Amino acid sequence: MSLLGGGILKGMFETARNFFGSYVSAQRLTTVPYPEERIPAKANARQFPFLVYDGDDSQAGLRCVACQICEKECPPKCISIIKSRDKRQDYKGQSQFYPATFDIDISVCMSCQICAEVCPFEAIKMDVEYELSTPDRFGGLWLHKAQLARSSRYYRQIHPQAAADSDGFMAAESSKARARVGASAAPVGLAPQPRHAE
Amino acid sequence: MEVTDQELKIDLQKQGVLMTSLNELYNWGRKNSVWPLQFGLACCAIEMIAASMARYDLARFGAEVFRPSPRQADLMIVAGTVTKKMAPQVVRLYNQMAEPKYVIAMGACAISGGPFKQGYNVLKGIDRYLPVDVHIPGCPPRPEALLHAFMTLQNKIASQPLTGPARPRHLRAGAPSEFSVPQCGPHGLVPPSNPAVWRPPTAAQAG
Amino acid sequence: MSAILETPVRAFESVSGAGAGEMLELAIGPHHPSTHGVFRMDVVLDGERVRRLKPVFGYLHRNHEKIAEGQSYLSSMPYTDRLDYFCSLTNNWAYALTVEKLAGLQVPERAEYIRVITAELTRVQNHLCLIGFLLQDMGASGTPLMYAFREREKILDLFESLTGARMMCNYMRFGGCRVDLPTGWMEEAQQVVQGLARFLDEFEALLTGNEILMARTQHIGVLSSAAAVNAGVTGPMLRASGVNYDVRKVDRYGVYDRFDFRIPLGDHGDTYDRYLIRVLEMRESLKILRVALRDLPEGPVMDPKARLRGFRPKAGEAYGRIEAPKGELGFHLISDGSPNPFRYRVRPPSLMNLTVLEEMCMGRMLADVVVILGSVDIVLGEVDR
Amino acid sequence: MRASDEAFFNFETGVNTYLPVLVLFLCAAGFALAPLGLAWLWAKRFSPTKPGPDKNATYECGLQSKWDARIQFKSGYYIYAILFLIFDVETVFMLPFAVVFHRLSVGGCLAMLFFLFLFLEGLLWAWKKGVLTWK
Amino acid sequence: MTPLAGYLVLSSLIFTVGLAGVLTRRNAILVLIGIELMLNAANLNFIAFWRFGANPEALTGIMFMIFAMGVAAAEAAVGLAVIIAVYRRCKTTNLDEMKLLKG
Amino acid sequence: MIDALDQIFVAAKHRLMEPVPSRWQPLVSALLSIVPLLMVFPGLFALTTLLERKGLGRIQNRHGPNRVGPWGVLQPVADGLKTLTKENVVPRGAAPFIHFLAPVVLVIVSFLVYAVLPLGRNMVAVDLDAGVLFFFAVGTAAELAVFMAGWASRNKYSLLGAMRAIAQMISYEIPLILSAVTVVMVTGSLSTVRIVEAQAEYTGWIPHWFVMQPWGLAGFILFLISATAESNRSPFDLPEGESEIIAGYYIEYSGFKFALFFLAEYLGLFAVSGMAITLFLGGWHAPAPWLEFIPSWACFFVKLLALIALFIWGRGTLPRFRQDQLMEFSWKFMIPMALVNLVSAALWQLMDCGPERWLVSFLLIATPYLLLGRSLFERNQFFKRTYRFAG
Amino acid sequence: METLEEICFRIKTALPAARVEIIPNASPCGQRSLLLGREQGLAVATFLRDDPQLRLDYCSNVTGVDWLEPSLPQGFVQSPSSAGLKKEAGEGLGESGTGCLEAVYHLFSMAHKNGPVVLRLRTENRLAAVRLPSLTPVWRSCEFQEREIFDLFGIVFDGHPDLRRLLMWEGFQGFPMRRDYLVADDFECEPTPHGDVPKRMSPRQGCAEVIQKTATADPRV
Amino acid sequence: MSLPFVILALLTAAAAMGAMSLRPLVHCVLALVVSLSGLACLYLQLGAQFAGFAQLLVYIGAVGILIVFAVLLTRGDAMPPRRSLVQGRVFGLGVAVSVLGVLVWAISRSCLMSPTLPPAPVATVEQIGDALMTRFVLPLELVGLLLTAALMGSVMIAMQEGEDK
Repeated sequence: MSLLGGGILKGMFETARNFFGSYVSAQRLTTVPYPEERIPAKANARQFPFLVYDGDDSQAGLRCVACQICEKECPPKCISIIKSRDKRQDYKGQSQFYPATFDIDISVCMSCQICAEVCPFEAIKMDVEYELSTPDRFGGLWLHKAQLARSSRYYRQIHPQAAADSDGFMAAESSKARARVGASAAPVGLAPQPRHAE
Repeated sequence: MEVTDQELKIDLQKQGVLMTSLNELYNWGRKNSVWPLQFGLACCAIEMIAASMARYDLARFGAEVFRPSPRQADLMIVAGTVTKKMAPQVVRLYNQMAEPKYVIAMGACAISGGPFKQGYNVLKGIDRYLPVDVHIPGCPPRPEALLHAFMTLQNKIASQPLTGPARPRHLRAGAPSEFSVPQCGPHGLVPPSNPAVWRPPTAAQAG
Repeated sequence: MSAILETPVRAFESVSGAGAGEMLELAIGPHHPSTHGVFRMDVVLDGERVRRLKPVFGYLHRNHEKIAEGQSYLSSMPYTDRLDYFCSLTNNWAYALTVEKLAGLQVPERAEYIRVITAELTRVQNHLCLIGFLLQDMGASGTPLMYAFREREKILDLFESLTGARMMCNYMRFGGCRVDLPTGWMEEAQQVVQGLARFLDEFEALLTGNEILMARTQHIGVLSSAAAVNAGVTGPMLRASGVNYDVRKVDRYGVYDRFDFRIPLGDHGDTYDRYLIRVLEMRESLKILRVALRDLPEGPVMDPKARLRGFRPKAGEAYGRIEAPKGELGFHLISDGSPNPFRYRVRPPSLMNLTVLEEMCMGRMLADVVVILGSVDIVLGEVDR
Repeated sequence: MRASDEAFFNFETGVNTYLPVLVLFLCAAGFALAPLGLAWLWAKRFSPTKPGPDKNATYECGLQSKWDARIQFKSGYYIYAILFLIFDVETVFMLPFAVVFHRLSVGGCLAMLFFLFLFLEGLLWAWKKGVLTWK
Repeated sequence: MTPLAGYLVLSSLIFTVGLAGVLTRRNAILVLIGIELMLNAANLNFIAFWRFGANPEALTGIMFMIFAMGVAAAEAAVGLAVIIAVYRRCKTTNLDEMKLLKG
Repeated sequence: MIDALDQIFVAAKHRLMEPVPSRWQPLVSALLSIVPLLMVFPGLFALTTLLERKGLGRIQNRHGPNRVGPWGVLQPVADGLKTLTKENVVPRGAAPFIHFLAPVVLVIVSFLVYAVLPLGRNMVAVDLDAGVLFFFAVGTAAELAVFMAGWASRNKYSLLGAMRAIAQMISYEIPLILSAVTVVMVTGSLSTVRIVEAQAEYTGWIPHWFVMQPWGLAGFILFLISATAESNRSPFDLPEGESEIIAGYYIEYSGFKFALFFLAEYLGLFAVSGMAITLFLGGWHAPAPWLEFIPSWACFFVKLLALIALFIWGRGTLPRFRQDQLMEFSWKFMIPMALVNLVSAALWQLMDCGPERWLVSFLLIATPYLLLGRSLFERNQFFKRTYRFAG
Repeated sequence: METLEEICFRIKTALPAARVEIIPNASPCGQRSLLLGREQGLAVATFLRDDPQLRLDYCSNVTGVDWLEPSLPQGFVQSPSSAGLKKEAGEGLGESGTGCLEAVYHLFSMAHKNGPVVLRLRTENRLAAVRLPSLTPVWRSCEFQEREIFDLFGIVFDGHPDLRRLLMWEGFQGFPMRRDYLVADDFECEPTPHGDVPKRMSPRQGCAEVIQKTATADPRV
Repeated sequence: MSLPFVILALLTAAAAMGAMSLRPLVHCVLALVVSLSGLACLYLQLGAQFAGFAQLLVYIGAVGILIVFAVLLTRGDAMPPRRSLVQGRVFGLGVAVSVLGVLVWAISRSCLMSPTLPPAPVATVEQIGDALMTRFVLPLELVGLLLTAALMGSVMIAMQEGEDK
């Protein structure tokens, strides 16, 4: 049985320690004053998806081939793709469709990364940008292809490790494809199987 | 309306400097003392709390005074999924706040219903019933995103004129200060949206 | 046993019948600082004493189960994050575990260890926040909550560098985990665990002996073990009532049989027990974490047989459960062989734990109600789904 | 700070003593009312008050308030108020005693001790009766 | 200069108001309030007479007032307790109804 | 020089009074002593809200407001401007006049008690013969004002808050006065100035403050606890208990009326702190003879700030009591202790100087403290617990 | 833990009138279940809880299931049409009355630390005869879950102490977790097509009609 | 007649009338409190400092609160609509007015109208204390006894009824 008030004094001592500690120890002053300083983004950090393009042309260089897997897999269904009618060359040198429109409604997106996970073309990746608040719901948060496109350089910058893996994978794929093209001259559709192969 | 505007212009010319500085002072006071309503709905509320905690410290902006009573709050952070069962309460709370009042729709659910928008009990965006000032996308948005939205709101407040036709809603005598509270009907909310507040783009409907 | 049989099933009386001016009928919530979200209790007060209390649910009913039935198994994974939004990783685990049961998938050893590590970290941060909120409900001006969130941020940093998101981790997959640990994560985690042990001592110095806290919590909201068992109460709340039941020990799911940890049990079943049981559980979790971080084996983190796309388990059903921080979190899945679950059911611990809320609050003061509710540890995302 | 004898206000005895209190009272009232008046003027000139059926309804956690708030209250409070009244009066009697304590005779001390005893008696009785326990 | 009569007139006025209240209002609490007013009117007299009296050094008036205050406090405590007790039984504070319900 | 600084305000006032015609002098004198009060204490209120937010921030490992003006010093100004221009909402069911009157009365009452607080040597608005009594007598009106606020709002929560506020204030009024009575007993005066003057001496470096004596220390602690309760500060902030009754009695107040409640709450806090300083902490006297060069008013305000810091510290640490515990603590611990302390002070006064009286006084206080404290625990069966573990 | 067959046998010896049937489960976890007759459900549940060998004192989970087609519940034999069930939910209305609603109880024993034992109770059909005995008198933990099932599936539990809507508001019509429930269509503007819903952006009356047809009537009445 | 007296007298009398005639009971109580504080100010004006402050402390702080509690406890606030003036009321008012007349007549006839103001007596707390401890010690003890008895009595009354409820 302790003295009445002893526990309170002990607690007061604890808060006093934190009060004075906040002037000397970074452990006890954990604030990161946001607009001036930022917490560096973590290696895997993810916010919203973006479309990767190679080269300089943000539209022509898009890796996306409008396979619509992400559209189907997206849990909240925030991606909407309209496939182009014509085809163009992808990075492997194969003739592919491309998205005529590619919209992501980030007012619906739940940042789950499943689109990036299921994409077989390394075309959609997760950005770390989070300062997107806007008074304009439809104009500011319904992003179109042009707004979504980010260069692969940017991707390498924000996620160096993942980008290196992705580049390696793509290099391997395209060399395989080239080898195959060289071997049989017949174009092999690398378009992935739609998920629910009926 | 025209006449008063004319009058106001004359007024402004007469006391231009005074008026401008009064306007600036007013906006400065409002923007630096935005007290949020202590109001959380779901997941985003936790990030809202996190934003007011030591790491992000909303208090730096003078906004840690979370008031539990709507009478004393300036800002309603709709943080989380607004269900149809909850929507009347949210609107009523907003109505019971004293002017000037602002709304931040935090997170996908509050903006559009987000991942849950296909649900039978989820409101597809609080902006169907309330005039939202700032939308923060994300599920949930990072605390920094809330701070960013907060600063966006501060900028918005700072740019509001005290007089003239462009003055914000709470300064206009005719403009409404409360919005009709939807009712829970047999299948959903009645009405499904408040046309006085919600004007979706027509182009989007076509697409 | 007979005690349970005698537990009367309450006949429902309309709350509005109280009237007559002597009692105060009060709606606590859905907007109230300490209902932990949009929970509502209709209470009838006699002065400040609670004479009747009816919980009202559904203000956060976001149709999780219905949505999941219209989606593939994988697409529901990020939705489970949002059930108990404090503990997304344990939710992930419970769901993954059930699907693995349903489809007969094996999880590699390393993935099991990572699951244990993340789950125990989740448990620690959940309990920390709970205690913070409990103290907030008692009227502390944020300090314990701030300290709790200070430590939580450290754990969230670990989660973020592992999974990419602070809260909604969406990390586990059927047959393993999505990605392996990033470099340097282990060392960081070990540091955090060490710091947590120190922090717990400080936290207890601040709280456990505090006379006001003792007065506010001891003998408040007493729950007998028989009532707890019959009402399906699980988790720390059940153990505070003295029932030795922990799914980690009972089911020995994952690799929990490899760790030596103890189950703290309370003798009174009151709010103080529920508080302190959680502190003790955090200490046990730290013990598990130390061992798990030490023993983490090398290897893959995904079952090579598992498929990300086109996943269609055979027709059948499975009920899987784990010991989530709040209690037994179960998933009941019925598959008809299609890519989408035929029936997807979540067994939320918070909802069951609320069954006994009225009994615990009956005859207590209004101020006790919020504290008792705080000690139940509810998260509305899970209660209402 | 001593009031001069030829005061402007023809106050009677003692009132000059309270002049600062009176001034303080008026100033405090002014201090409280001035900002309210200013706020009223502001509202009048710039930002009109907008009463409405919802806004001016009683707040009850976002729900529509049912039943009147003014209900019959618990007698628990009342018993405390009785105790307080009695003890308050006894404390008032104790003050003059305290002032003269240092030159008190033995008899006076005993008298006061008896008074104190009555106080304590009331308290102990109430304690024993369980009145001091909140019900 | 206020003569003693001024205080006395005020005192009698308050006394009368209290009396009128006691006689006309039917609410028991209001009756008690009236009684308090009457007592206080008497207290004002005590103080006034002390002030204008022959031997103010004796402090008799003040003493009377203080003791009267004590008695009034006791009266208020008991009186209100009785009112509440009666109210509990009869569910009314109206004196007429109390009479009717008395049994 | 030192004296000049010490008396700078008094001298300034006399200087200002010189040209005033003598018939106006009392009024001007009163105004000159009142107006500074009305400027200093609201200013201190603004400062304290900022200090509290920053101090709490530091306790909680964060910065607190720091972006409005340098180090956030303009934060209270912004808050004031905001509340001033905020809409005033009066609920439909409310009694509008009383609803309006309550905060005004509360502010007036909170200001009135400053009349008898000696802020420095020769710096008291009015030195009443019954100053301490005045302080408590006027202070009680705050209870009614709080009740008016809660009742007039016609809100269930506000009514609960008002009932709690009154119950709490009446319970702690008695120990508050009783612990002041001990000082009155020793000094033989109700005048605040005389009480401060009675603590002027020093023994070596130790000042003769009443808090330095056993009964005084006990009285000080009792007074401080009661004062915390009287001014509705944490851990006694039940009337506005956010987590239970949302905002308590001022739940329906918006705009500047709400700000007035805050102002009144803090003014009340300063007032009781000032009274505690006057009664126990030697008022304007410096804590040591070699510190006497510090102006008396500076000493007073430093002590005031120290007490405020203590209140903030307590708020940053402690959870809130429950209504019944709060009442029980007052009636079953505080009041008996205050009575015992009264006897202890009496004995202290009657006994000769020497170690015996220290011993007697100490024992007389410590024994009931231990007994009552233990009985409080045992009656409610509070204890530290041990837990069993299953493997 | 006894096998399901043993439990079945014990029930039949203790309560000869009880109808108990073992439902297979093709999933690798092999959690088979006991289908109880409606009439004896409560008695069997009480027996299961009180029998000293079983002591299934803890009912963990209650799931409501809506079997649209009668063929499905037969031991999870995959029916060829099951995938098509949710293709056009509204169109399957004609035969929807022939299936059944089901409550699945997952029981564990805290005393013996084993389980689960799965109980199933089925209603006669989906529309008219939707009554089941409530097991809340046996396990309090069923209270909210049965209320939820009543709310979302429309099964009426006889003997439940407080059968009201749990999650939806009073006055809500329909039982949204039923498989043929159509969401009231309030997608007025969708920048992006969110799932199937905008495709059925039919006139509102049509939608309401469907809801009317499925299960608007409160079966409690 | 001096200005402060007139103001205080008017305030006190008006508040007293309000206390007796306002509709909501709580308003009556508040008016009573105003009236009693007016009286306290009059005491102060008459030089009875201790009496004035004691009046404030006891009547506003304690009696006022007690009556407020009683009002809330008895739901006296929900008053039935006022009935038309019945005979009893007329009678009561008549009695009151006649009493007032008699009193004022008596005052006006008495020799107290002389405007001479004796020098202000002093009544410091010390003097009151001395008087209480010497000449008035018996009444003091009696009042103490009375108060304790009143405490027990009223608590018993209030409690007893609470138990049989």
